[in-house]
Amino acid sequence: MPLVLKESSSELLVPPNRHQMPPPAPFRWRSEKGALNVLGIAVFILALAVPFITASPYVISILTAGLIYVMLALGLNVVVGYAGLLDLGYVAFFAVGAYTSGILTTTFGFSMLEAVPVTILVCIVAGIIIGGPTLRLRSDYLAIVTLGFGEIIRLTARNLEITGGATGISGIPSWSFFGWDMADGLVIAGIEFNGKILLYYFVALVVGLVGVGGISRLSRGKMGRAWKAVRDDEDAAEAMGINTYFTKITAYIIGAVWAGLAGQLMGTYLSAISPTSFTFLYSALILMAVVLGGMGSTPGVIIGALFVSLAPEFLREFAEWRYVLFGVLLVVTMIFRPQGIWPANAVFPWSPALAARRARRAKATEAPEDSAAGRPA
Amino acid sequence: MTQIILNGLFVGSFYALVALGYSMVYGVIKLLNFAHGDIYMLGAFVGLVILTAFPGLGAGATIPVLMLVLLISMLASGFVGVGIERVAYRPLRSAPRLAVLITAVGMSFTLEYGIRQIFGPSPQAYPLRVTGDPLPVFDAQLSSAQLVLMVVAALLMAGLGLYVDRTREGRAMRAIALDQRASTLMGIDVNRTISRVFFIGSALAGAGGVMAGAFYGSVDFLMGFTIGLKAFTAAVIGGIGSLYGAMIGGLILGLLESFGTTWVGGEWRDVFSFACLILFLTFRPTGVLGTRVVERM
Amino acid sequence: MSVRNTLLEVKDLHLQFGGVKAVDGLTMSVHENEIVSVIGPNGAGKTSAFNCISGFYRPTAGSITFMGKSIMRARPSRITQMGMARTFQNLRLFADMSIVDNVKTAAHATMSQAWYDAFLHTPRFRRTERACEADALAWLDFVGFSGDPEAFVGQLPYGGQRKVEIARALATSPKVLLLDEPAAGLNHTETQHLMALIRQIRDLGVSIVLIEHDMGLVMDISERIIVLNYGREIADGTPEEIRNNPQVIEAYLGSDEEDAQ
Amino acid sequence: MEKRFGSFKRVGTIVVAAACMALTAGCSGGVAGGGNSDTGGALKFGMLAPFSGSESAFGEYMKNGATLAVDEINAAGGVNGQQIELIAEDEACDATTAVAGANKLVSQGVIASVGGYCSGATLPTLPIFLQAKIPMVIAAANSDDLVAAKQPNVFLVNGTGTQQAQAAVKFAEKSAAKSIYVIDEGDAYSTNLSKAFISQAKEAGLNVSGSTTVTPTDKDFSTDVDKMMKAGTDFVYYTGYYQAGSLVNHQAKAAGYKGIFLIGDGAVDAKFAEITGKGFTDNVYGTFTMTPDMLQDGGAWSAAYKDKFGTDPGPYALQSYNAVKVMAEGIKQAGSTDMDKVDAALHNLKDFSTASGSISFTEQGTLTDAKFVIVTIAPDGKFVLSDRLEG
Repeated sequence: MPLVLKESSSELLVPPNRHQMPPPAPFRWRSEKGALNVLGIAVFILALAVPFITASPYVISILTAGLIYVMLALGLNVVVGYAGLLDLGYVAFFAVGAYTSGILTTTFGFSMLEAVPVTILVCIVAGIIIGGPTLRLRSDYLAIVTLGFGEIIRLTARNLEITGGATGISGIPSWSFFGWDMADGLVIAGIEFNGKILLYYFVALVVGLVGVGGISRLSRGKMGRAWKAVRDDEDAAEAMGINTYFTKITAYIIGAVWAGLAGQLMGTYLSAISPTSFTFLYSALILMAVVLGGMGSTPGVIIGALFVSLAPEFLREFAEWRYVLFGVLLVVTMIFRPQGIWPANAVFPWSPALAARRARRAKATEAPEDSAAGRPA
Repeated sequence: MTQIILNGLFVGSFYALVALGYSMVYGVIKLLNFAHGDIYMLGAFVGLVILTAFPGLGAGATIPVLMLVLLISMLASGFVGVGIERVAYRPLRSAPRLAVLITAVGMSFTLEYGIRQIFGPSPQAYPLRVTGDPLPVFDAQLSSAQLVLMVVAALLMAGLGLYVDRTREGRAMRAIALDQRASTLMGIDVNRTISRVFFIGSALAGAGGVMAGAFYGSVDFLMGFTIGLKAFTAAVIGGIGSLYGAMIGGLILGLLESFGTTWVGGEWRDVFSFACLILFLTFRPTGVLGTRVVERM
Repeated sequence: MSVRNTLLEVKDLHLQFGGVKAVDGLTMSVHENEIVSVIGPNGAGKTSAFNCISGFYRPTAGSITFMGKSIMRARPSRITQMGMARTFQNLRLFADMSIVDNVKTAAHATMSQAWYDAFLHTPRFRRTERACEADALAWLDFVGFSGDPEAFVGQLPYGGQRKVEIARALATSPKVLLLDEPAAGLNHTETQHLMALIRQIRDLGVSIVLIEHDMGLVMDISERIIVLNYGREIADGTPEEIRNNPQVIEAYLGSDEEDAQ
Repeated sequence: MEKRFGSFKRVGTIVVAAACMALTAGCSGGVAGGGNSDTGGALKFGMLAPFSGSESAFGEYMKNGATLAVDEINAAGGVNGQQIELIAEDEACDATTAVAGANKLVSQGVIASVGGYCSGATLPTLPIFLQAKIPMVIAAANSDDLVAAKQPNVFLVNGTGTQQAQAAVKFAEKSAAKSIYVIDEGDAYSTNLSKAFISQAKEAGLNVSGSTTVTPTDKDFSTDVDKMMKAGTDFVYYTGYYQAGSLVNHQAKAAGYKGIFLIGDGAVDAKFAEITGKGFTDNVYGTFTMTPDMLQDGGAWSAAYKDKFGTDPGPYALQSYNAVKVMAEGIKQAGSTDMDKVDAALHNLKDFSTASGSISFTEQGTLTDAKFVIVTIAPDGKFVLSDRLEG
C-alpha cells in the first residue's frame, strides 16, 4: 500500500502511480555530494589546525578578515547567486550590523550577547525597508537603487552623532559569557589561547561553518528552489504558485541578517568601526568574490572570497593593481566563464564533463519515442 | 533665492549632459552603462593630456582653446565608448541581464583604477581655466564662464535632439529602441547604429568632463563615480530612455540638490539625491516624460 | 452530460493595449471535469484572454471568478494556489535546474516546509522533501517521461520538454489546467500521446482548457469548443455544432461577399 | 561510476589524517604567539602610513621622513649600541587594513610604533599595540579621540585639534574678525578641528555666524559658498583637506568674497595654490606647525631630504622624522625597550630639540607647546611663514 505522506487535506491531487516512498538516502560516500561533504569537513579540520601551526597574530588576523569576507560572500550569494538580484549596496547591511551592535554595547550598555537578537531584528527591518520598494523594480534599476541605499546608510552613519560621526565608534567590547571576557584569553587542557585574535578566529570559523552548511542546505530546500526558479524565469515561477515578491524579500532578508552578523563579528573583533570601511568599493569587492568564485555555488564563493581578501596581503605589488585587475577579471569572467571558477550546478569543477555524460545517457533512454506515454493508469 | 536657482541650473546642465548618454544607451539596448560616468572623467583627463602636452594653449584666449580641446576629447571619449561596447558589451548581447550589468561594473572599475595608476591618486590641477567676472542677474549673479558653459551644453543637447529626430541614423536609433529584431529585418545595421549611440553618448560625457575640469579647475580619478550616479538619477527623474527627459531630469536634479543643500546642509547632499532617485523609482518609475511601457509577456 | 458546477466564470472581459483591443467583451465558462478548447484565427485574443485569466495581465473591465471567488486582482501565484495552473506557448522551463527540480518547484504552494526546516535539516524537512520527490517522479512517470530526472532541461528534445512542462503544471495539484498550444511542434505520434494524456488528466478530475490550432486534435478531444474572433466569443458548443457554424467558417475562411469584390 | 569515486573517499581520509598530525605536532610551538621575542639584532620600528586609498600620496612622504631619521641615528651609532630598522605597513586610511597592518608589525617583533596618519584608522590599532606592550609616538593623526583613549603608551608629536584651534582663534582675534564662518568636510580630522575651533572662538567672545559641512567628492560648492556669503562673513576657517578646500576658496572668491580664507594644516600643500588658480591666492592663510624652511637650520634638513629622495619634503615628512627621533631618545633614556620604562622616559622628556623646535609632552602625551604658526601663500605657490603668533 503506497505510503500516503501528503499530510495536506484530501482534495489535493495525488499522482496515481506514486512510487513507493524511496528509503532515506544513506550518507552516500560514493556520490559526488558525499565527496564534497568530505572535502568540506577536511578543509574545516585543516582550518582548525592552522592556529596550532603558525600563531603569528598577523596571519591569524588576515585569516579572520578572510573568514568575515567568506561570510559576506555567502550572504550575497543568496541574493545574487540564488535569487539573481544584483545588489550593489550589500555592505549597507554589514554596516547596519556593525553599528547596531556598536551603539548598543557602547552607549546603551548592552552586552555583546544581548546585542545579537537586536542586531538580527534591525537587519530584518533594514532588509524590508531597502528590499520593499526596490524588489518590484527590474534588475537593472535594483542595482542602482541598492547602490544608492548603500551610500545613504554610509553617509548617514558619517553624519549622525549617535553613530559617532566620521570617527565612528570605538571601544566596542568583545564577547563575554558569564563574566569571562574573550579578551583575557582561555586555557583549555594546558593549551593557552591568549589574546582576542585567536579566539575570534575560532568564532569566525565556527560561524562560517554554520553558514556554509546552513545556506547550502537552504538552497536545496523549498526556498532554495523558489529562489532559483525566480532567477531563471520570474513569470514561470509565478505561474507555478511561487509568490516571487515574497521569495525575493526572503532572499534579501536572509542576506541582510547574515551580513549584519558578519558586521557584528567585525565590530567586536576590531573593537572600532568607522564609515570609511563601508564604501561602495567593499560592496563591489564582495560582488567580485561571488562572481569570480561562481554565482550560486558555495565552494566557488568561498574560494572567491578568500582570493579577494587574501590576495592583496600576499602579493604586495598586487595591492596597487588589484582594483584594475578585479575590474578586468570581472569583464573577462562574464564573457568567457560566466559560471565562475567553481560552477554552481557542477558539484566539482570538472563535473561538467560528468553532467554531459549523464545527459548523453538520458538521451539514450529517451530515444524510443512511442514507448511510455499514455500507459493506462 | 535666484542664486540658488542659478546654481542648480548650472550644476543641472552637467548632470543633463551625462544623463543623455545614459538615456540613449538605455533606450536603445536596455543597458545600464555603469562605465558611462567614468567616460566623463576620461574626457577630462584627455583634455588634461592635450593641455599639458601643449602648455602654450593654456595661455591663449580661453574660449577658442576650450572649443579645440572640447572637440579632441569628445572624439577621444567617443571612440573609447565605442571600444568599450565592442569589447565588453557586444559579446554579451544575448547574455542574461545580470551578466551585462556585472560587466559594466567591471569596466567602470577598470577605467577608474586604470587612470589612477597612470595619473596617481591625488587630483590634478587643470591647466586651462575658464573664469569670468560675475554678471548680475536680478539679485543674484552668474559668472560669464558659467553662462558660456551652459550655452555650450544647451547647443550640444539641441544638436543631439535634432540629430535623433531629423536624421536617418536618428530614426534608426529610435527603431532599435522599439524593437531590435524588427529593425534588423528593415535593413538597419544594428551593430553600427549601437556603436554610433555609444559614440555620441560618450562624446557628450567627455565634453561634460572637459567643461567641468576647465571651470572647477581640478580632475581626479573618482570624479566619474559620483557624477555617474547623479546622471542616472537625472535620467530616471526625466524618464529613462527619453532624450528630452534626460535634459529636464538633469536640471530638476540640479535644482533639487541646490535647494536641498541650502535647507539640509552640504553633508546630506548625496543622501538627498539618492532619496529622490528611490522615491521616483518607487512612485513614478517612468519619470516625468517617460511613457508607461506595458510589459508584454 | 450531468449538470456540473462551473469552476471558472468569465463575464464581459476587456483588455486594451493602448489603442489595440486585445480582448473585447469575452464571456465564457469552464465546468468541472471537462475538456474545453478555445480556438480562433491568429490575433483573436486567445493568449491575451489566457494571460488575463491566469493573472499576468490586469484586464481593463469585466469579471473573472474562479470557484466563486473573483480573481480579477489576484497575483498569478495566488491563482495557481487556488487551483488553476497553466503552461506557456513557448516552453518556459527553468533551464538551470534539473528536470525533477523543475517539477518539484510546482509543489511550492502545497509543501509545508519553513525556511528554518531546511536550514536545520529537521525531520519535517526530510519527510516533505521525500514526499515532494516521490510526487515529482510519479508525475514525470505519469506524463510518460522516462529519461534521467537529474539531467538538465536544456538537454532534452522538444517533445520531452513539453512533457516535463505538463508534469510541472500537474504538480501544483490544479483543478483547472490551462494548456497554451501544447501540440505545437509535435509530430503525429506525439500528438496521439498528448491526446491520451489529456484524457487521463481529465479522468483524474482536472478540467482542461486548451488553446490549439491542430483542428484534428481539437475536434477529436474536446467536449466543448469556444471560438474567439476580434477579442470576443462568436460560438460556444460541441464540436459538431462548431464544425458547421456559419460564423466560425466565415471567421476562418472569410465570407463569400469579400471574395466577390 | 563506482571506481571513479572510491579515490575520493581515500583522499578525504588522508587529508583528515594529515590535519590531525599537524594538530598534535604544532600544538606546542604555535599557540604561545603574541609578545615580542627579543631577537637581539636590530631594534625594529613599525610605521603605519597610507600607501593605498585616497590619502596614499602622504604615505611616501611619511616613510621618507622616518627613513631619514633612522639613517641619521644609525650613522651616529644607533640607540644603546643597536641599529634601528624601519618596517612600514599600509594603513589605507581604513580601520580593517590598519588593524591587519598593526598585527603584522606585532608579529614581526617591532618594539616601537612611529606611524599613524588617519585618526579613524589609528584608533583601532591603539589596543593592539598596548596589548603587545609597544610604545607609540603618533606622527600625524591628531584627533582628540586618540588622547581620550587615555593609554599610557600613546604620544602625539603633531599638535592636536584643540591646540591648532587655539592658534586659529589667536589669529582671528589679531585680524579682528567680525563674522566667522567655519566649513568642514564631515571626516574625523576636519570635524574634530572645526568643533574645537567653534567652542574656543565662542569662549573668546568671537562671533561665529555659521558653519556647514561640504561633500569633498563633489566639485560644485556654489550653494555652500552662497550660504557663507549671505552670513556676511569676513573670516572663513576651512578645516578640511586641499582637494576640496582649494575649490571652495576659488568659488568663494569668484562669488565676490574678499575676507580672510584660513585653512587647517590638512590643506596646507603646494597643490592648494595650483588648483585654486593664479589670482585667487590672496588673503589665504593657514594654521600649520613649523616647517623646515621656517626654522634656522630647517633649510639643511630639507636639503638632506631632497638629496636623499630627490623631491621636496611633503606634509608630515617632518613629523615622521621627529616621531622616530623622539622614540629613539625615549629608548636611549629608558635604557631598554620595555614599554613602561620608555613611557616614563618620554613623559619626563624635557625640551628635546628636534628639527621643528623643542618637544616635551603633557600628562596625556600631547605636545606641551604645539607651536602652531600662521603661514600664507608665497608668489611661487608655496606656503611660507607669515606670523609666529608669539605676541
